[in-house]
Amino acid sequence: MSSKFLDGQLGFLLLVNALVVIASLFLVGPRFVGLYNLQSMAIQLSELGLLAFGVMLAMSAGRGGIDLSGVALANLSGVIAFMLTPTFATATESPLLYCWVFAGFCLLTGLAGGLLNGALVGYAGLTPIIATLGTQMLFTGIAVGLTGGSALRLGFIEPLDDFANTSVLGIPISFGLFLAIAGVLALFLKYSSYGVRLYLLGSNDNAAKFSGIKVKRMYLITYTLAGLLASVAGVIIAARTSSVKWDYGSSYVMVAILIAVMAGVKPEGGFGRVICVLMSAIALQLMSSLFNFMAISNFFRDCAWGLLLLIFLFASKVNITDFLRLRPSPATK
Amino acid sequence: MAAQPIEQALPTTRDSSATAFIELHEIHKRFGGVHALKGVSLNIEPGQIYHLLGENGCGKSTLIKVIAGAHPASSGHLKVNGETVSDFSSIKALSLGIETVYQDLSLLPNLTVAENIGLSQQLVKSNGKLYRKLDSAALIQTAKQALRIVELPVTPTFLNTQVDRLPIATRQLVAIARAVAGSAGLVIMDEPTTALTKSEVDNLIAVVRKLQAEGVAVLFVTHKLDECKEIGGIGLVMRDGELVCQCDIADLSKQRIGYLMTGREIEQGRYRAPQQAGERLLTVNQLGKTGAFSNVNFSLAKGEILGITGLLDSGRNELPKALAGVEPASEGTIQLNGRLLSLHQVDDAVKAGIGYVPEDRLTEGLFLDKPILDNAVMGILDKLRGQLGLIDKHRATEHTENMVNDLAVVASDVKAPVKSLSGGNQQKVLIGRWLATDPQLLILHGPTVGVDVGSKDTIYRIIQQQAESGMGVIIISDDLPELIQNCDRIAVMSDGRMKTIVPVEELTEQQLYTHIASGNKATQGVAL
Amino acid sequence: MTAISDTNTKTMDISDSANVYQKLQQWLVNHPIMFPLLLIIIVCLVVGTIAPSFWQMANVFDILRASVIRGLFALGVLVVLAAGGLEVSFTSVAALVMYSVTMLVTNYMPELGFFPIMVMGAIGGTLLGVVNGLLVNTLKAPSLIVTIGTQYAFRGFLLTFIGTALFMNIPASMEQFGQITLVTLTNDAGFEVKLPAYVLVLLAAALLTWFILNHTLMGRAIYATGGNPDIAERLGFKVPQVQLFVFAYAGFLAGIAGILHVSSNRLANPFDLAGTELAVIAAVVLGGARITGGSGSVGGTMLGVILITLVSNVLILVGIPSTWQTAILGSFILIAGLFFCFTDKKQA
Amino acid sequence: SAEKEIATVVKVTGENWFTRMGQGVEAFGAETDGVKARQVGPAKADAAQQVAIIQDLIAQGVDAITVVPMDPSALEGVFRRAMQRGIVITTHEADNVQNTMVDMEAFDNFEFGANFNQKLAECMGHQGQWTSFVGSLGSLTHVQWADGGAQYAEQYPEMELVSPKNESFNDANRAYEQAKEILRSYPDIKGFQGGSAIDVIGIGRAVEEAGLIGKVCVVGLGLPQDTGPYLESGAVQYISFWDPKDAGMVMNILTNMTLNGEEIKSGMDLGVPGYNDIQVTQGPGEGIIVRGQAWVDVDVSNYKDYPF
Ligand SMILES: Nc1ncnc2c1ncn2[C@@H]1O[C@H](COP(=O)(O)OP(=O)(O)OP(=O)(O)O)[C@@H](O)[C@H]1O
Ligand SMILES: Nc1ncnc2c1ncn2[C@@H]1O[C@H](COP(=O)(O)OP(=O)(O)OP(=O)(O)O)[C@@H](O)[C@H]1O
Ligand SMILES: [Mg+2]
Ligand SMILES: [Mg+2]
Repeated sequence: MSSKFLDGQLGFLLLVNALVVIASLFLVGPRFVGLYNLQSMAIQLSELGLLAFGVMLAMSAGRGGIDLSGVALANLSGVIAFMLTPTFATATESPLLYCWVFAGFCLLTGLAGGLLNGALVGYAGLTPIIATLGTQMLFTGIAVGLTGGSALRLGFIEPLDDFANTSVLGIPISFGLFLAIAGVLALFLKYSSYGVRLYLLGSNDNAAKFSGIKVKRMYLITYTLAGLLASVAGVIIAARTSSVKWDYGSSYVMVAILIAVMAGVKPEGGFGRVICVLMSAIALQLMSSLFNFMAISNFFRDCAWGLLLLIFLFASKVNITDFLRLRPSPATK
Repeated sequence: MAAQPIEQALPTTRDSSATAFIELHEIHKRFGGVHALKGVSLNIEPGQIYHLLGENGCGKSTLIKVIAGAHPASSGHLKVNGETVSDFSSIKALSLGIETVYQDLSLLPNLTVAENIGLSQQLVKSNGKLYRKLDSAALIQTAKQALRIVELPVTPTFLNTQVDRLPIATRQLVAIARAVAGSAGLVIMDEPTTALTKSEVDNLIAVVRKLQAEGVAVLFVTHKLDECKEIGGIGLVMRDGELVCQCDIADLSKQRIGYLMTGREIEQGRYRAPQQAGERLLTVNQLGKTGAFSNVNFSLAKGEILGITGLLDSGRNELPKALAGVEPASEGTIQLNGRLLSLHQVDDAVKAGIGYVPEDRLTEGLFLDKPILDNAVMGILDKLRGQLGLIDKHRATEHTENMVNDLAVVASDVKAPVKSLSGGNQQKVLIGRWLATDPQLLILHGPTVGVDVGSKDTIYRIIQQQAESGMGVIIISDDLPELIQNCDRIAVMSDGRMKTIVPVEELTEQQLYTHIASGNKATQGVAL
Repeated sequence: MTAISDTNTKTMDISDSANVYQKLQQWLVNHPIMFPLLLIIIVCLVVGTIAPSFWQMANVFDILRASVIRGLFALGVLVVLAAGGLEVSFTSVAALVMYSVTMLVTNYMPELGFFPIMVMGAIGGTLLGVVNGLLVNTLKAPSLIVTIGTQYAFRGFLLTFIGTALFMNIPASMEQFGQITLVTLTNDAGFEVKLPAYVLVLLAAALLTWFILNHTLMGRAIYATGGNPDIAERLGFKVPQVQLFVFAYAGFLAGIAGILHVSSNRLANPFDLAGTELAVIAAVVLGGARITGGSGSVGGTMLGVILITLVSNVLILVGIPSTWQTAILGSFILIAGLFFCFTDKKQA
Repeated sequence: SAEKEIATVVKVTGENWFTRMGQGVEAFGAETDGVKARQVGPAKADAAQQVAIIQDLIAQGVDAITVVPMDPSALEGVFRRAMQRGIVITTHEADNVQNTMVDMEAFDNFEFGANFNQKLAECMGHQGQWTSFVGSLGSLTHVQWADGGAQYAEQYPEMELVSPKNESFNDANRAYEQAKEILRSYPDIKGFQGGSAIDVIGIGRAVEEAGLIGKVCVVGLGLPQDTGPYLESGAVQYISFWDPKDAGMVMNILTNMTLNGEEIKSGMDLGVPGYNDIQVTQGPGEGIIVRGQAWVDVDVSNYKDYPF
C-alpha cells in the first residue's frame, strides 16, 4: 500500500531490460528494435503476461499460493467457447457478433474455472498446489476429451484476426488490451481495499483472520481473478492462432512462474507488483526473441530459463521456514 | 537502570565457579534491534533449584534458549563443567545433559508421544548423526519410564497417539516427560505449570525433588511466586534483559520481587474510581462452545471495564474468541445495545462494533513485514475510500500519524515495517488499529504481555480514556495486579463456567486468587 | 487424571454418539491408506463388471510392470514430501542420467554388465539430487520452484550438450535385463504374458524406503522436519542435512528408474519421461501424503501408484476413450485433496 | 540483399527424422548459390513455440519460410501475415493449410495409407481383426493414412477394423502400452498399422513380448535403423517411409522456385529420386499442392541399404 515507486527490484529489472536491448543492438543490429519486431514481440508477450499476473495474484495471497492451472484454463475456455458460440452466431454471417460471443464464453469459462480454484483453496482449504494441480489436469482433460485431442480451427475471422494482429498507432490491439488490464490491475491492487487486504493476507493469513478480513472470500476473489486473466489469454491465443487446442503453450506454466519470481513476487506471499511483472515479462520476451534471432538452440533456451529462475531466487531474499512447510503448521503452544 | 548492582544475598553463589555445572559470562542477545539480554552472568550448580522471575518480555525465555543452545548468544561466553563450549547447539546442550521444557512446549505435532519423548535421547546417543538405525525398543522404554515419572499412562495406544491430538495439559506433561527422560544435569522449565491442575503440579514438584536428590539442577521460569516458595531455592529476578537479583527465594517478599522486577514500587493504586453501572451495553446469555465453555451469563455497561481471568484451560481464552467471532459460540445469545448478534466471522463482530486485540500480537495481531500505515488503517479501509472508491493515501497517512502521536508510539516513519518497532510500541499500534474502528466494545486479550513497564502504563491510560468516553472494555489476563488496577468488576472462570463476578473495590489480590483457586478443580499457586 | 480422561472422552463421544456413517468416517481418518484402496476396488469393480475380460492375470502383470518406473519416482517424491518439500525435477534427472549413461556405455564399454550400469545411474542420479538439495538449502526458496528451475536446467543441458537422437543399439546387458522374466503365463487367447524381473527393483526400493522412513533416525528426522522445521531444529535435528538427504535419495531413485526405463523400452530417447511429473505427484497424494509435509506412507504411495496406473491402463477395456484419462486423474486428485482436508479437520 | 535466405521450420528439433531432414536442407543450401538455407525448430512439440519462432523469423525479414507444421490450423494466422509482408510461405505434410503458396507432399497420403494396408492385408491373408495407430489425432497426415488404410481394407469383408486411430503421442512406450491393451481387449487381433515413426517400435515390442511373432502382422511408417531390430526379429514385417532428407531438399527447391517466380507444373522433374514426375493440384486456399511418389517400402531384406 505504501512503498516508493522505484524500488530496488524495479530498478534492477529496468537495468536488465536496458542491457538486453543494448546487447541485441550489438548482436543483431537495429532490425531488432524495428517497429515490426517490437510489435511481434508485444503480441507474443500479451498471453504470457496475463498468465504471469495470475501467478502473481495467487502467490501474493500467501499460504503457499500458486496457480498451475492458468494455461490449461486458457485453452479450455477457448475450446468451450468454440463449441458453444456457433449456437448463437455464425462466423460467416455476423463475424463481429461471433467474436464478442466467443470472447464472452471464454470469460465465462475463465470465471467458472477461477471460482472452482478459489472455492477449493478458500472454502475447502486445499493447498493451492494440490487444488490447481488437480484443476490443471481436470481442465486439460476436459479440453482433450471434448476435442478428441485435435485442434479446432476457427478459420479466418476478420475482427478476431484484427484484434490479434493489427495495430492502432503502432500498438497491437491485443497488446493494448493487455496494457490496459495491467494498468487497471496495478491501480486496483494499490488503491482498492481488496488490494491492501490481499497483501496483508499474504504476509500473515492468521492475523488476517483475527483482524476481520474475510479470508475465504479473499482467496475466492483472488483465484477467480487469476482465472479471468487466464481466459483473456485464451481469447488472445485463439485470435492469434485462429484455432483452439488443448495443449497450446504447454511450456507457459513454468515461464509464467519464472516471470513472477523474476519480478520479485515472493513465493511465500505478501509481495508482488504489477509493474515489476510487466518488466520481467518484457525482459524474458526480449531475451527469447534475441535467442531466436541469433538462431541459438531452443534447448539451450530452456536451460537458460531454468538457470535464470535459480539466479533470481538467489537474488531475492526468501524466508527459510516457508519452503519447509508451505502452510504454517499449527503451533504447539 | 542499566548498571544496577546485583544483589548477592547468597553464600552459595560465592567462589562457586569451581563446583558450577554451568557458568554464563556477560551474555548478550539481540534480535534485530531488540536487545533482549543485556549482559547476564550466572552460575548454575548441581542439585540446586532456581526460579527465574521477571515481567513479560524481560528476557526469561531468551535466556533459557541461550542456555539450551537454541539461540546463539550475540556476545559473552558459556562454560559447562568448567570448560568453555564452542559452537554451542541444541544437540550439544542435550548431550551435555541440559534438558528443556520450552514455553511453547516444542513438541513435534505429527509424531507420537513415544517419539516426542524418546527421540532426543537417540539423537544424543548418535550425537546428532542421522544415519543410524532407530532403536524402537529403547525408544519405547525411555518413553515408558518418563511417562511413569509424570504419571501419564504407558498404554500402547497412548504411546502411539499423535501429539497434536492431545489436550494442552497432556501436551505440557509430555514435554516435561521428555525433559526428565534423559540423564540430565540441568532441567529447564519455562512456565511448565500454566495448564496443570493442582494435583499435577504437586506431582511435578515431587519429580523436581527427586531430580534434586539425584544432583540435578532445575531452572524454573515462572510467574507464580507461591509455587516458587513451596519448592524453595534461589530466586533470579530479571528486569529488561538484566539479572538484578540472585538470592534465596524464602527471603523475598512479593513487594520486594515486584520492585526488583519493575524497578519501582508497584502501586496497587487503581487507575480510576470504580464506576456506578451505566447504561447496559452487552448482554451474554447462556453462551456455550462445545469443549470450551458452557452457559456463560454476564452483562457489561457502557464505560465499564470487566476483567476475565482463570486457569489456562478454564475457557477464559475461548470466551473472548467467541465474542469476537473468531471461533463462534455453538449455543447461547450475545446482545449489544439490545440488538441480537449472530457472529459467524470476525467481520460480523467488527460491523457490530466489537474490537478484539488478540493474545499473540506477533502471529494473530500484526502484519510484521508490512508498514505501520497498513497495519494501522486496515480496519477502516472502507472509511478511507475517496473518489472511484479508491483509497485516499493522504488521509490514510494523516490518520496513522495522528494515531502514532496520540498513542505515543516510538517510530521513525509510518512506512517502516511494524517488526522494526519494540514490543510495547507494536502493541500500541495494534490497539490503535482497533480504536480506529471506534468499537462500542473493546476486548483486550493479554494487553501487556511482552510489554515493558513504560509502555504498560501508556496502554493502561489509553484503556481508561476509552472507558471514560463510554466504550465498554473487557480485559482477559492472568496478570492479577493489571486486572485490579484497571477493572470495575472481575469475572473468574473455571471448568468452562463463569464462577463469579466480583466488584473490584472489595477485592484484594489474595481474595481474587482464592476465587480462582476455588471451584471443583484444585489449583496451583497464585499468579504474581 | 484429566489428561487421559480428556483423550478418552475425545474418542468416546465419537464412538458411542456416532452412527455407522460417522464410525466409518473416523475409521477412514485413522486409516488414510484405505482411501486409495477403496478407489482401486471401486475402479476394478466398475471396469470388471463392464468388461469381464478385465479379470485375468495378464492385467495384474501389466499393471505391475507399468507401475515400476512411476513407482520409483513416487517413492522419491514421497520422501521429499514427508520432509515438507516438493520435487518436480526427477523426470529430468532420470532422462539426463539414462541418456548419458547409456550413450557413454554404448560408445566406450558396450560389454559392461547391467549391475555396474545400474550403479552408474544411481550415482549420477544421486549427484543431481544433491545439487537440488544444496540449492534448496542455500536459496531458501520453496522447493517446488527451485526444482522447476533445475528441471528445465537439467533437460536443457541434456538436449543442448549431450544429444537429442533416439537410439536403439543400447548395451546388450541392458537389453537382456529388460527381458528377464519371473513368470510366464500363456493366457486363454493363446499369447504369453510375462512378469518382468525388474518389478523386483521396485519391490526392493519400496522396502528400502520403508526401512529408512520407519527404522532409522533419518526417517524420524524427515517426518520431524516435515512436521515443523523450527522445532525439529531446536530439538537437535540437522534440518539442512535432512533436506540434502531427501533430495539426494529422490535423485538416486530417479537415476535407477531412468536406467530401467531404457532397458525395458530397449531404446534410449532423451525426450521420454518429460511431462509425467504430475501423474507421479498425484499418485503420492492419492496415497495419503499431505502436500504440506510430515506425513505419508510407503504402502499408501504404492497403492496410489497402482491406482493411477490402473486408471491410465484399463480405460480402453471399458470403451472410455483414452482422451478422458487426464480429466479422471484430475478429479481423483481433487477428491483426494478434499478427502484429506476433511480428515485433517476431523482430527483438529 | 544479394543472398536470399530460406528458413525451414520443423515440428521439433533433435528427433532423428528432422535431423535427417536438416541434412537435406544443408545439401540444398550448399549446392544452390545465392541462397542461404537453414533449419530451426522448437525444443518441445508445442505449437506455441513454433508460432513464436516463425513470428521472429518474419521479424528478421527472411525471404522465405518453409514449414512442417506441428498443428497446421494454429499457423494460418501467422502465415497470412507473413505473406502480406511479401514472404514466401511453403509447407510440408499439411495439405489442408489455406495460407500457403506450395504444400509439398511426398505422395498422396491416401495411397500411402492404402499401401500400408495392402502389405498388411497380404500378411494377414486378407482376414481377421486389425487396428491403426496415429501419432496424434491432430497430425493430419497420420489420420489420412489410417483412413486410406481403412478404405483399402473395405474390399476384404473378412478384415475387421477394431478401435481405430489409437494415439501414441509419438512415444514408443505409450504405443507399447496401447498395443498391449489392444492385444488383451481383442485376443484375435491379426494386424497393426502404425502411424508415427515410432509406433511400430512400440507395437513390435508388445508383439515380441507376447510371443506372437508370426501370429500378428505389423506394418507402418518407420525409420530403417530404429526399426531394424524388430525387422530382424520378425515382429515387424514392413515399414514404409519417405526420405526426410529428400523431402527437406524438395521443400527448399520448390520454395526457391516460388521465390524466383518460376511456374510449377505437373510432370516436372525436380531431380530428386521420387520427385521426377510431380503431380500439381489446387490446394484448399490460393496455393497449390505438389505430390511425388517418394515412398520406400522396406523389409528385413533391404533395410540396411538406408543409413538412417
Ligand atoms: N525471535 C525473536 N525475535 C525478535 N524479538 C524477540 C524474539 N524472541 C524474543 N524477542 C524479544 O525479546 C524480549 C524478551 O523476550 P522473552 O520471550 O525472553 O520474554 P519473556 O521474559 O520470556 O516474556 P514472557 O514472560 O511473556 O515469556 C521481548 O522484547 C521479545 O519481544
Ligand atoms: N527489528 C528491528 N529493526 C530495527 N529496529 C528495531 C528492531 N527491533 C527493535 N528495534 C528498535 O530497538 C529499540 C529497542 O527495542 P526493545 O524491544 O528493546 O525496546 P523496549 O525497551 O522493549 O521498548 P518497549 O518497552 O516498547 O518494549 C527500539 O527503539 C526498537 O524500535
Ligand atoms: Mg517467555
Ligand atoms: Mg520490549
